[in-house]
Amino acid sequence: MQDWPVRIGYFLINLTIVGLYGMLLSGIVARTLAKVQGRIGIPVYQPFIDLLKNLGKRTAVSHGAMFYLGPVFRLAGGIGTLAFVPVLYGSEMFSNFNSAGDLLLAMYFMFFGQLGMAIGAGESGHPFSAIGVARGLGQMTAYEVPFALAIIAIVVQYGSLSINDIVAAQQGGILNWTLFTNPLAVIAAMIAFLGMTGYSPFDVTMAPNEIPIGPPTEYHSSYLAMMTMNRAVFAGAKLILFMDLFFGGATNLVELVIKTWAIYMVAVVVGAAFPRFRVDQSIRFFLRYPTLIGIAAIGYTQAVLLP
Amino acid sequence: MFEPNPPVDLSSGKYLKLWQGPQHPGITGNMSLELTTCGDEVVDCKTHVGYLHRGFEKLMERRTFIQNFPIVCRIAVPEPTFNEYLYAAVVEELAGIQSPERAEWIRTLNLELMRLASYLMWLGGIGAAFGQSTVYQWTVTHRDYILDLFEEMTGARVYHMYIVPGGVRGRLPEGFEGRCHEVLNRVEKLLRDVEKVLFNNVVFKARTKGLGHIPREMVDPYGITGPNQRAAGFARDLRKDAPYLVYDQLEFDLITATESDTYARAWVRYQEMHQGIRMLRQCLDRMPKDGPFQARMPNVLHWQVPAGETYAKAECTRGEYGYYLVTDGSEYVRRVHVRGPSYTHAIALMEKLAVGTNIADIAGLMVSLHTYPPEIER
Amino acid sequence: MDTQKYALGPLLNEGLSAEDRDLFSDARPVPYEPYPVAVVEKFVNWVRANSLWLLAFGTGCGAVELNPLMTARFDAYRMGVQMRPTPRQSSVFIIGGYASVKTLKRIIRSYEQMQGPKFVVCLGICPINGGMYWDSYNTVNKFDEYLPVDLYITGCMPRPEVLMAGVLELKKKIMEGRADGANRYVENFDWYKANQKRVIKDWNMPDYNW
Amino acid sequence: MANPIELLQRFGKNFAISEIHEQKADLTFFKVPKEQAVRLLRELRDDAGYTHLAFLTNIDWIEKGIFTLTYMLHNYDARHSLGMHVDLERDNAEMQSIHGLWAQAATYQRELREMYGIRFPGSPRLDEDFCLEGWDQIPPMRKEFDTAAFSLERFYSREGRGTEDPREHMKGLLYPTHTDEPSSGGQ
Repeated sequence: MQDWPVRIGYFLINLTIVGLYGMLLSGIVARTLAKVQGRIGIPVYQPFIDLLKNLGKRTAVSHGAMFYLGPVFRLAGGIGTLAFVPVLYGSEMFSNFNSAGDLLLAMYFMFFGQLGMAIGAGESGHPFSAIGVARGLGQMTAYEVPFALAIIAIVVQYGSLSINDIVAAQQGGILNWTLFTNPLAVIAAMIAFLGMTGYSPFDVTMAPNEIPIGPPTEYHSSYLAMMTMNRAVFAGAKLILFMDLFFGGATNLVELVIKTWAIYMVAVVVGAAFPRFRVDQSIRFFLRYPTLIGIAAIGYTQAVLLP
Repeated sequence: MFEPNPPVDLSSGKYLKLWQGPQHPGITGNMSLELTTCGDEVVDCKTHVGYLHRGFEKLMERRTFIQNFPIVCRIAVPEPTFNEYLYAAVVEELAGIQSPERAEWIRTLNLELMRLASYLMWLGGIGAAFGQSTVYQWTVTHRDYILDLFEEMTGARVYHMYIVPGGVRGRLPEGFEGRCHEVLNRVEKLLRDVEKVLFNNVVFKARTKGLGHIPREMVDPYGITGPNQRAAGFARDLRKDAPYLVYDQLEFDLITATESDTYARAWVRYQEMHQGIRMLRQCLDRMPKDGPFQARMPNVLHWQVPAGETYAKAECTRGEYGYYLVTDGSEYVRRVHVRGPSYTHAIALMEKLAVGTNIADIAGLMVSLHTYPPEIER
Repeated sequence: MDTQKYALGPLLNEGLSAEDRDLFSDARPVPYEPYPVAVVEKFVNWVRANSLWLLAFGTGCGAVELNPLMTARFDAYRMGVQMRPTPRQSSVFIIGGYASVKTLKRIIRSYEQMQGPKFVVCLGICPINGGMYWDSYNTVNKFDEYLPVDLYITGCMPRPEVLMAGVLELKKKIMEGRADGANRYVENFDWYKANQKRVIKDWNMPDYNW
Repeated sequence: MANPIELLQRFGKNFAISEIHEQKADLTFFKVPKEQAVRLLRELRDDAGYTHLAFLTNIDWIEKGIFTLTYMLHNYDARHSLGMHVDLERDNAEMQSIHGLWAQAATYQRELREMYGIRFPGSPRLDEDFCLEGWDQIPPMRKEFDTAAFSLERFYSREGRGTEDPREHMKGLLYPTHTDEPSSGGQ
């Protein structure tokens, strides 16, 4: 392989592209939701303006060191997830730091950001933050179960923990995608994905009418901007991970954009049409059918795909 | 009867004090709930009102009868016309003025349009409270079409100042009936959509069924009126029981439910919107097209109403809205008391129902009682 | 800027009880200093003007017209306006009509919690001169005695179109750097505080609420 | 269901009911002494079907030196309302609490305590602020409290605000040559 400075340079390029794409995507999504609601909606570049505005805002509040570190951890989680997810298959430049066990690392980082956020938001001392954190962590634990089961199923199926290997195995035609070879795992993972994106019905963490707006209640100015950046990077990384694992990866940027956009739209369309679950209901929901589907996916992989 | 909630020991460290409001998007209007929570469960709730207190009753005592007319509508923002009508009704009753028949029809039309607009806002509110902001966007937009009708009819979107003592302030504009029918058709189509998206939605059902159950025997001791009462199975509606205006000539059904939970209350209100549209169509078709729309009035600048007292009430979207007027024969009101249905719904009832619910359900519960603070504190 | 003005010593926080007093900051607010490079400041002002986050606090009846403003009929989202539920993240405070004394207290707390640069827009005629409630014992008549106001939108009730025009006007003011209410508040801090304490009789909150 | 007048006459055997006045078909007012009021309310609620308390309010008759409480009851079956008046002394007014009969009465009593200074011993949260906060004047709804003077003194208006009396204005406009003569109302 190449030497590290070049790889880090490539990764920074990836990060910029995915970050910008993520920001743009949030603008597009807001516009799509607005269309459902009969509105025109924000300009697509509005998230960039908001980000710059937040960066330029002043702060006069101090809640202690962990409060400042919360968004840093969060951003680290987003960047970390992206670092181990190959963006384009077969491209030297867009392969990031993928290695033999990068799937586990990516999953770990997806957790890590949330935990960092939880500590930071807890430090802010706002009761709504604390409630939001408790809800967020509870819900995350719940949706990680079907997600982990789906991952186990495809790891068993492909016999590898490397995302690159998994993408490689899906090449050569649409029917080689996990979506068609192991649909149960994809269903379980996509339901978990609804929970991850935080749209209705699983937006109880940020529920603006109950606990205005949950963990980031006290975050403002550049901390909020950092979290917005993380949202963009993290959303991009998650989408790319899902695309790599279940929808055959992408070999060029156009394919990447189409596939990730389509995956995101699933969450958006569901989000536009559903009210929100209470946290106990959403935990119960995730631990019921999606978990069963996940277990069935492992059984299906073992019994049907492997022999 | 008043039963205080069990006391909690805040210093034990088991409880968290939480303020919902006044700066909180999940609260109806400008009021606040002081919640004591244990985990996610609410163990005590206290309502705080008075953020919108303007002292209306005091202001009305130092204004003449006609000067009161433009300020009464400002008591309740979502339904100003009920205030106008009731103020006109009590003054007319004590002054012995009979408003002409055409004015009565126009008033009914005005009130029912207002009811529909208020319900649309409420429907959006309950959607938003449970996280369905699409419904909120749809309904508030359609409410705006009704506000357009109001603007055409009265010249104002929100505060109409249209129903004056003695009649109404003007006749209906040319071609109003056609445009009104058009808007009604649109609203009806929207309601069908909302039924699919909201009332048939499994998540909405999961959230609202069983939430905030009001037992039948609690209704009278807590003074619960309106749809909250009808959802508990009481077939009581002032429009049927004590018909005012021309409600005795209109055909409409009384909607009741038995479950008495948030879903039942929402469903009752949803059905009442359909009844409202039915009534509006009858109004438009059967309304007298000519004739006077204002009774002959004394010189309002020297208007002295004979001494007396009376109480008039009307069925507004939230329940029994009433005006109690006492006069002493002078040019000024002696005492006026505004009875808003939220008075008991938002305070005594809410404090009772909130206990034992999840924090996440407080906003939805609050909206499902359809409370509005200005009519509490006035 | 005249630094002498702000070196008036720490805030006393006399409204708080002794044990609460050290929970709150006693530092005086400082004015917003523009960026030294004019172009940067100009760009930042443009960004601020195009991302107006309103605080979702319906303080009076004017709040009822914010619903149509933010929904499909008028859709102020197009202009970069958004509702934010927490004062920390919002930059525009819309005073929805009359302010009763009890609400004024909450308005001041929320306003001071907002992080600068921040702007105040008053809706309706009541905050200007009392309006319909000029003789009410519980509503303030001149709102700008208590908080600095950047823009008044008059009418009762102001229509959503007027609100939109107001938003555009506010944008213009911000871009020209004339919306400096927050700085006026800091510079005349003692005057504003004295006015606030004159009408709020049970002052039981910190003198400046970070 | 008995005619409300007959009903009141029946109750009149045990209670000193006076000043019965039928305002309209479904609304009758009457007066009872302060000591019997709560007992009568309980009997009306339990025996006569007047189960709904619409409101409880107070009228300030400053020239007579009394407060008149009005309890508005409603009977859903008979579709009839009863307005019960109770006179109180204006100074140190005190009345028995009815929060044991209707839950919302506690709120009305809190309001009356704040707005008129009427005491209702035993009523829950009676002394908490209801609408006002940090109020340092006499209760604002009492007739001797002048809200306009207070407002001008505390919240003074912006300079340049003019007030026009509509009566004087219209008189000048319509009858520029008219001279005042003592007439009361009418055209």
